[in-house]
Amino acid sequence: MTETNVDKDLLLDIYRRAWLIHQADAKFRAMITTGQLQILYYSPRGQEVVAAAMMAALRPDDYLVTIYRGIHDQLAKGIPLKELWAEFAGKATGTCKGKGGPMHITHPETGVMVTTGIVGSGMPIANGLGLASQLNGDGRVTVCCFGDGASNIGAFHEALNMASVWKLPVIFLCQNNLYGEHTPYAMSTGAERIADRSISYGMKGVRVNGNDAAAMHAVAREAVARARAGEGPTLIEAMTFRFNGHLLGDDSHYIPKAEMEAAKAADPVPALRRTLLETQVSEATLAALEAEITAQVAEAAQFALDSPYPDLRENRIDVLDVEMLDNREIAA
Amino acid sequence: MTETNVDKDLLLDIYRRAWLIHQADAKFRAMITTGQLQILYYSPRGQEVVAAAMMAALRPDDYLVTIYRGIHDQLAKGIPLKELWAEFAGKATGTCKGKGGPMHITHPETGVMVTTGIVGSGMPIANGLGLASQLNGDGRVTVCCFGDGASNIGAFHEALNMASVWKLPVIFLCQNNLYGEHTPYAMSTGAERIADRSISYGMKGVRVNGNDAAAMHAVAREAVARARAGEGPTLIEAMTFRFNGHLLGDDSHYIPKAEMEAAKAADPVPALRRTLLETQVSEATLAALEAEITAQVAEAAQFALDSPYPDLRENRIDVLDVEMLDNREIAA
Amino acid sequence: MNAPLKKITFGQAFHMAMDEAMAADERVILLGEDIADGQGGGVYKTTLGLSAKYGDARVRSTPIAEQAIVGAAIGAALVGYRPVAEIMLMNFITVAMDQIVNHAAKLRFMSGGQTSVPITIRTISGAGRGFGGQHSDMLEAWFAHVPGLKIATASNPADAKGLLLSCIEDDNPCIFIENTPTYRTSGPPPEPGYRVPLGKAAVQREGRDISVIGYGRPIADALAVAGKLAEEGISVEVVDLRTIAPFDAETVLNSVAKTGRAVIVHEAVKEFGVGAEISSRIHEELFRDLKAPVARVGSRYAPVPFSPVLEKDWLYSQADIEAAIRKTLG
Amino acid sequence: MNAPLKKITFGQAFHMAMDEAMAADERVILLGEDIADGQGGGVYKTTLGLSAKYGDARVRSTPIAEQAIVGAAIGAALVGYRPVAEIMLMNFITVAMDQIVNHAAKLRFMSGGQTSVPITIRTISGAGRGFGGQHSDMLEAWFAHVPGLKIATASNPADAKGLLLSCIEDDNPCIFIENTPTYRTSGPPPEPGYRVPLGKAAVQREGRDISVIGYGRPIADALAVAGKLAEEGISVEVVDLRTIAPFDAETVLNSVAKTGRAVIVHEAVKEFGVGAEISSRIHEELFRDLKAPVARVGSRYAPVPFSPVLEKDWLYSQADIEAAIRKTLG
Ligand SMILES: Cc1ncc(C[n+]2csc(CCOP(=O)(O)OP(=O)(O)O)c2C)c(N)n1
Ligand SMILES: Cc1ncc(C[n+]2csc(CCOP(=O)(O)OP(=O)(O)O)c2C)c(N)n1
Ligand SMILES: [Mg+2]
Ligand SMILES: [Mg+2]
Repeated sequence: MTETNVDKDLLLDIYRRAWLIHQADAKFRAMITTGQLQILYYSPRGQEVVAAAMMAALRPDDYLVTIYRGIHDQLAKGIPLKELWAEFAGKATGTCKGKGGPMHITHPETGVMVTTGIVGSGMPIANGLGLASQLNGDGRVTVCCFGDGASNIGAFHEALNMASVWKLPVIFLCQNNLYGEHTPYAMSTGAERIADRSISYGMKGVRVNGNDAAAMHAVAREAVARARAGEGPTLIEAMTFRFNGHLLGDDSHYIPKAEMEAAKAADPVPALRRTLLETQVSEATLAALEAEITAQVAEAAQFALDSPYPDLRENRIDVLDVEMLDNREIAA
Repeated sequence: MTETNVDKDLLLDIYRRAWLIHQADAKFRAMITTGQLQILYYSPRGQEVVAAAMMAALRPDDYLVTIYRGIHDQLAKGIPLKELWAEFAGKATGTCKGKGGPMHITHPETGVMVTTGIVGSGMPIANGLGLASQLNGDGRVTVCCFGDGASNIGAFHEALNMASVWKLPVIFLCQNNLYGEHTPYAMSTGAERIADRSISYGMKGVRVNGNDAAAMHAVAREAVARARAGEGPTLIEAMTFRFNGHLLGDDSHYIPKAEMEAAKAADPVPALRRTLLETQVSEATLAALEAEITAQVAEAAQFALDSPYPDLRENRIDVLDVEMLDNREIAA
Repeated sequence: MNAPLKKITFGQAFHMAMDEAMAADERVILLGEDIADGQGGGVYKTTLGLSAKYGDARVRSTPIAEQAIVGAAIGAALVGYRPVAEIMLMNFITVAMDQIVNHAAKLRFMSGGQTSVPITIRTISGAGRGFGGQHSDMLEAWFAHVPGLKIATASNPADAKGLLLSCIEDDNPCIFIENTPTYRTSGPPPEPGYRVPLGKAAVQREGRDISVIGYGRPIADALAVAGKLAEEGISVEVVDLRTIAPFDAETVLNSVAKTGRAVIVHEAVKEFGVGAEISSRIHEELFRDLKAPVARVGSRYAPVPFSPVLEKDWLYSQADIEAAIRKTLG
Repeated sequence: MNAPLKKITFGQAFHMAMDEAMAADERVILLGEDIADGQGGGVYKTTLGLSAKYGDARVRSTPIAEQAIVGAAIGAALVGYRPVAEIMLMNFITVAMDQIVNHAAKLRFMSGGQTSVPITIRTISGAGRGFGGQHSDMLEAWFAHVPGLKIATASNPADAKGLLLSCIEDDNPCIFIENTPTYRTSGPPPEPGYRVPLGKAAVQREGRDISVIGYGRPIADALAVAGKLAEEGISVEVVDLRTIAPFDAETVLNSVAKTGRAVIVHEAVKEFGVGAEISSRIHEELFRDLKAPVARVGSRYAPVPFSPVLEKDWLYSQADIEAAIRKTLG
């Protein structure tokens, strides 16, 4: 059995991260529905605690590879809020100068190395980061986030097998929200449990209730310890749910009502808040922390709106390491 | 436990197929070493019984998808020897008019639908054949052959998962000869047993000694019955060995001597012959059958040598369903 | 019977084509992520209602596994089916290139004509909607370079329907490209039974002074520019390839032989794009007749940027087409 | 010290380049199927001895998993390594297109320059050896159409060494293409320290009457044809691109500006190939100076056939180059 004793400060730290995600998500959705932002938005609402508990087990210099539905992972990992927001708004002050956008967040200073929009493709790259750490002997761990649907694509298989054979310090964190776009788990996935797929690789595999902060953190901590000790990768299947469908605007028509209601009743963020209140954290402490974060979110959103768009020259740099000629000028 | 009682006639049938492969392989190697044929040649020597026992469980109209190392599968499935030989020689009388060559044998009349040179790529296509049979309700089964190394590539994973979710009548026959090119099994494969990978798909998986004709056939028969009954796919891991390295000319330097010697001592073709002699088949019967096959092989080889090369017009047909213009003439 | 529609969108055109093809031929089956009704009938609802009408066996929502999707289509096609496989966005086709290029395109040839692969791969792309670097690429030039494939795309809903039907009915593997930004753009519906023959371009507007040659979305832009320039007395002919490869050299060359000038436009990156082949062919065959070099318009040599200002700058534009025309006219 | 070799093969050149790169820079690592010594040092023995010299940690035999191979290279490159990934044959690159095109090529741009992907992907192909339809394709045109990648190939062993070293040392993702049929062809070795700068073509033979432009194996054919035609008094200039994309337009245009005539040759299928871009650029920029249209030589529009007679007919040839030159000279 995994040791699930987690101390109060740690739980509070996890809650701080989860609340930040929760608030950022609420603000993003508000800005999109009011037309202040026009973007494809994949809400992580419902999956906050998986990310918060996982990233709380990491060092700042550990690496993260994530996907389009990734702001929970990025925020929990510590990416600066303003630059993240500005990137979503396509501004010059964004993490990637507005060139990547929401689906392609990179911020090496906080270890956010790749955000990809291609299902499954982060896993092979995570191996490379792990390989570098192994060669360097620097003890860094790479966490690679992906969904249940992604566990059916070829890259998953190739990457997990290689990671295991090479004993790479990579944690494959499958956030199983039971749907891939509009397709339910059982309709697309032959395995009873994704964690069982670890058998195919001779890898350690664990399924955990990802919405339970203590349990999730314990599993995460163990996987991190294993990776740091050079004992190889872990496949974690964190059970969770997404409350706002695949893309913002999706009405979740394909999800049985009872299933959605049960999931919302088990909403991990208020649940964690209740646990904290039960474990002698005061309402006042929580309220102060929440207010602070809410203010930071508002500030970041404003920063993004106020920031300038990038210069058009950006289209000619970072393509290669030298500036490109203007191909319109060549033509004209 | 799988029922391994196999009757004498069946064993003789398997032996007939295995001997044909054995003789054809010997003749191919002789022709190549003497310069009569100049081709890349992937000898199936050592794997004869896997193919012979598997294909003996099929109907003539069942489908086969195989790989570059595939003549044992094709011959066991019943492909005509002369046309096969002529295709290896690049002649107009070959199965594919010389256009496909050894790595791309197709012969729909005997169910040989695809032979591929891209590791893993046959499996997704086998699903399509199985899907057609399922839609048609024609009870046909598709056997898809591949190696142990191929079980590490993405297409394997995608295809087995889909086959299981859709309950396709496909048998995935992994011929585990313990090496992929020059890389040993354990160096490239995280799973202890490839058969265990079936767990990832909720699929039936079996490991069997593929060199044991009775055991191999029993597993094959069971898988075929399951597929025909609409109960879905099976992953068979047939343990075997290849005696002539990856490609003809490969000196097997990377294989420990003792391993190779042990494998050769367990040579499945003479072993099956001994079993037959023990089960009241006479030496004379076997000798007659062998002589007949040896003569057929010689005849096929001569047919291939005597056949004409294809007309150059072949380069302009079968590209699309109409004849192409000559692009040299366009240029000139 | 419902009253005939006055206008249909591209999306409706695709839907109608698949509906008609499935009604006419039992061998037509659909494969793709989320395409059955239970999953919403596709991300753009292009297949909505078809699984109800033709059954879940023929309209199959798949796992997220593009190699398996294309492979299943190929296998079924080898034994008589006419599968239509949907690859949700064109960038995702990168994971299925082996199946398409090494197998679908080659099996007819490599089998000496014993088998064929009558599949249609529907996929969609196009920049301008803020989808970023991995959801906007136009990769038709890759497939055009692969013998054994046909590549098609339509510039208006009527052609979209007629062209998709032709792809499904064709005995060769076809890549049918749809366009994200114009998915809900509408136009007159075609006559019942209308087909756009593969390999035939259409002159969408006749003109005397210069030929603009393209396909898909830029045709509407070319027509807009042609309309504008007509007011100045510049007569622009607009040639819509419809089949990108193998392309209708005859129609293209006839047009340029008449006008003596040509501009080629596509939304893909200009360098090493489809325009290069068309331009080369025109120069090779009409060198003496050309009054000016053939110009090419395409998008910038960069990944598709996210920021709206950058994306707009990245994409080809009507202004680019107009500038190229004016420059070519001298 | 060993005495310097008088001649080296292409294979030896690649080996020397990797050896020198690994000796000079600890961040250079090699990944690929069967490449370590225990597995024979690669199917062509190009990496033989390197794992003994630099350790199995830096020279890694991989599972058969090209997505994983390229992905591992990309990830390690993001944090400072300079991986050289081997894709055993170019047709197998089809299973790794997503990693190369959606990731390696784009991460620098999409990250706004925060990260870069200094990987080299070595791969090999070329028809003429009876390898058939799935082991012979030249696909460089695909990669040339992808902004963010550099594509290189060498026409002689000295350049092969200097060019591969430049790719490994370059800060961008490079596709380095080797040629199967000429792997054991030899030529003079380069001086120590020799580098072929990326993006620079070389005039391999000077001439006055016509420019033949190509890269890789056909350069030797072009030189042979040039030698033959010189006897008739026809003076052929041979331009070797070396970097296929982004290509050295300046050297190409200078050559054709001088000769007024050009033939482009590559072994890939002619249609929609690299030659189309080069031809278009020449026509666009030198239209008034050209004495004849630029001609293109490539292989046939068909999968690569197996039968030796068909394969020979399929492949471009010296006779094709000669015919194109004569036709262009008029
Ligand atoms: C290769 C590829 N195929 C298809 C898609 C389209 N797509 C985007 S997200 C998604 C569903 C992924 O589901 P899952 O992995 O469960 O992650 P979730 O969105 O539930 O977090 C699909 C099919 C894609 N981005 N990439
Ligand atoms: C995608 C791909 N990668 C690499 C290769 C090169 N290759 C050909 S056979 C082979 C080994 C396959 O081993 P296995 O699957 O065990 O089959 P075996 O040859 O042992 O029968 C490799 C790596 C290939 N053909 N296709
Ligand atoms: Mg999911
Ligand atoms: Mg093997």
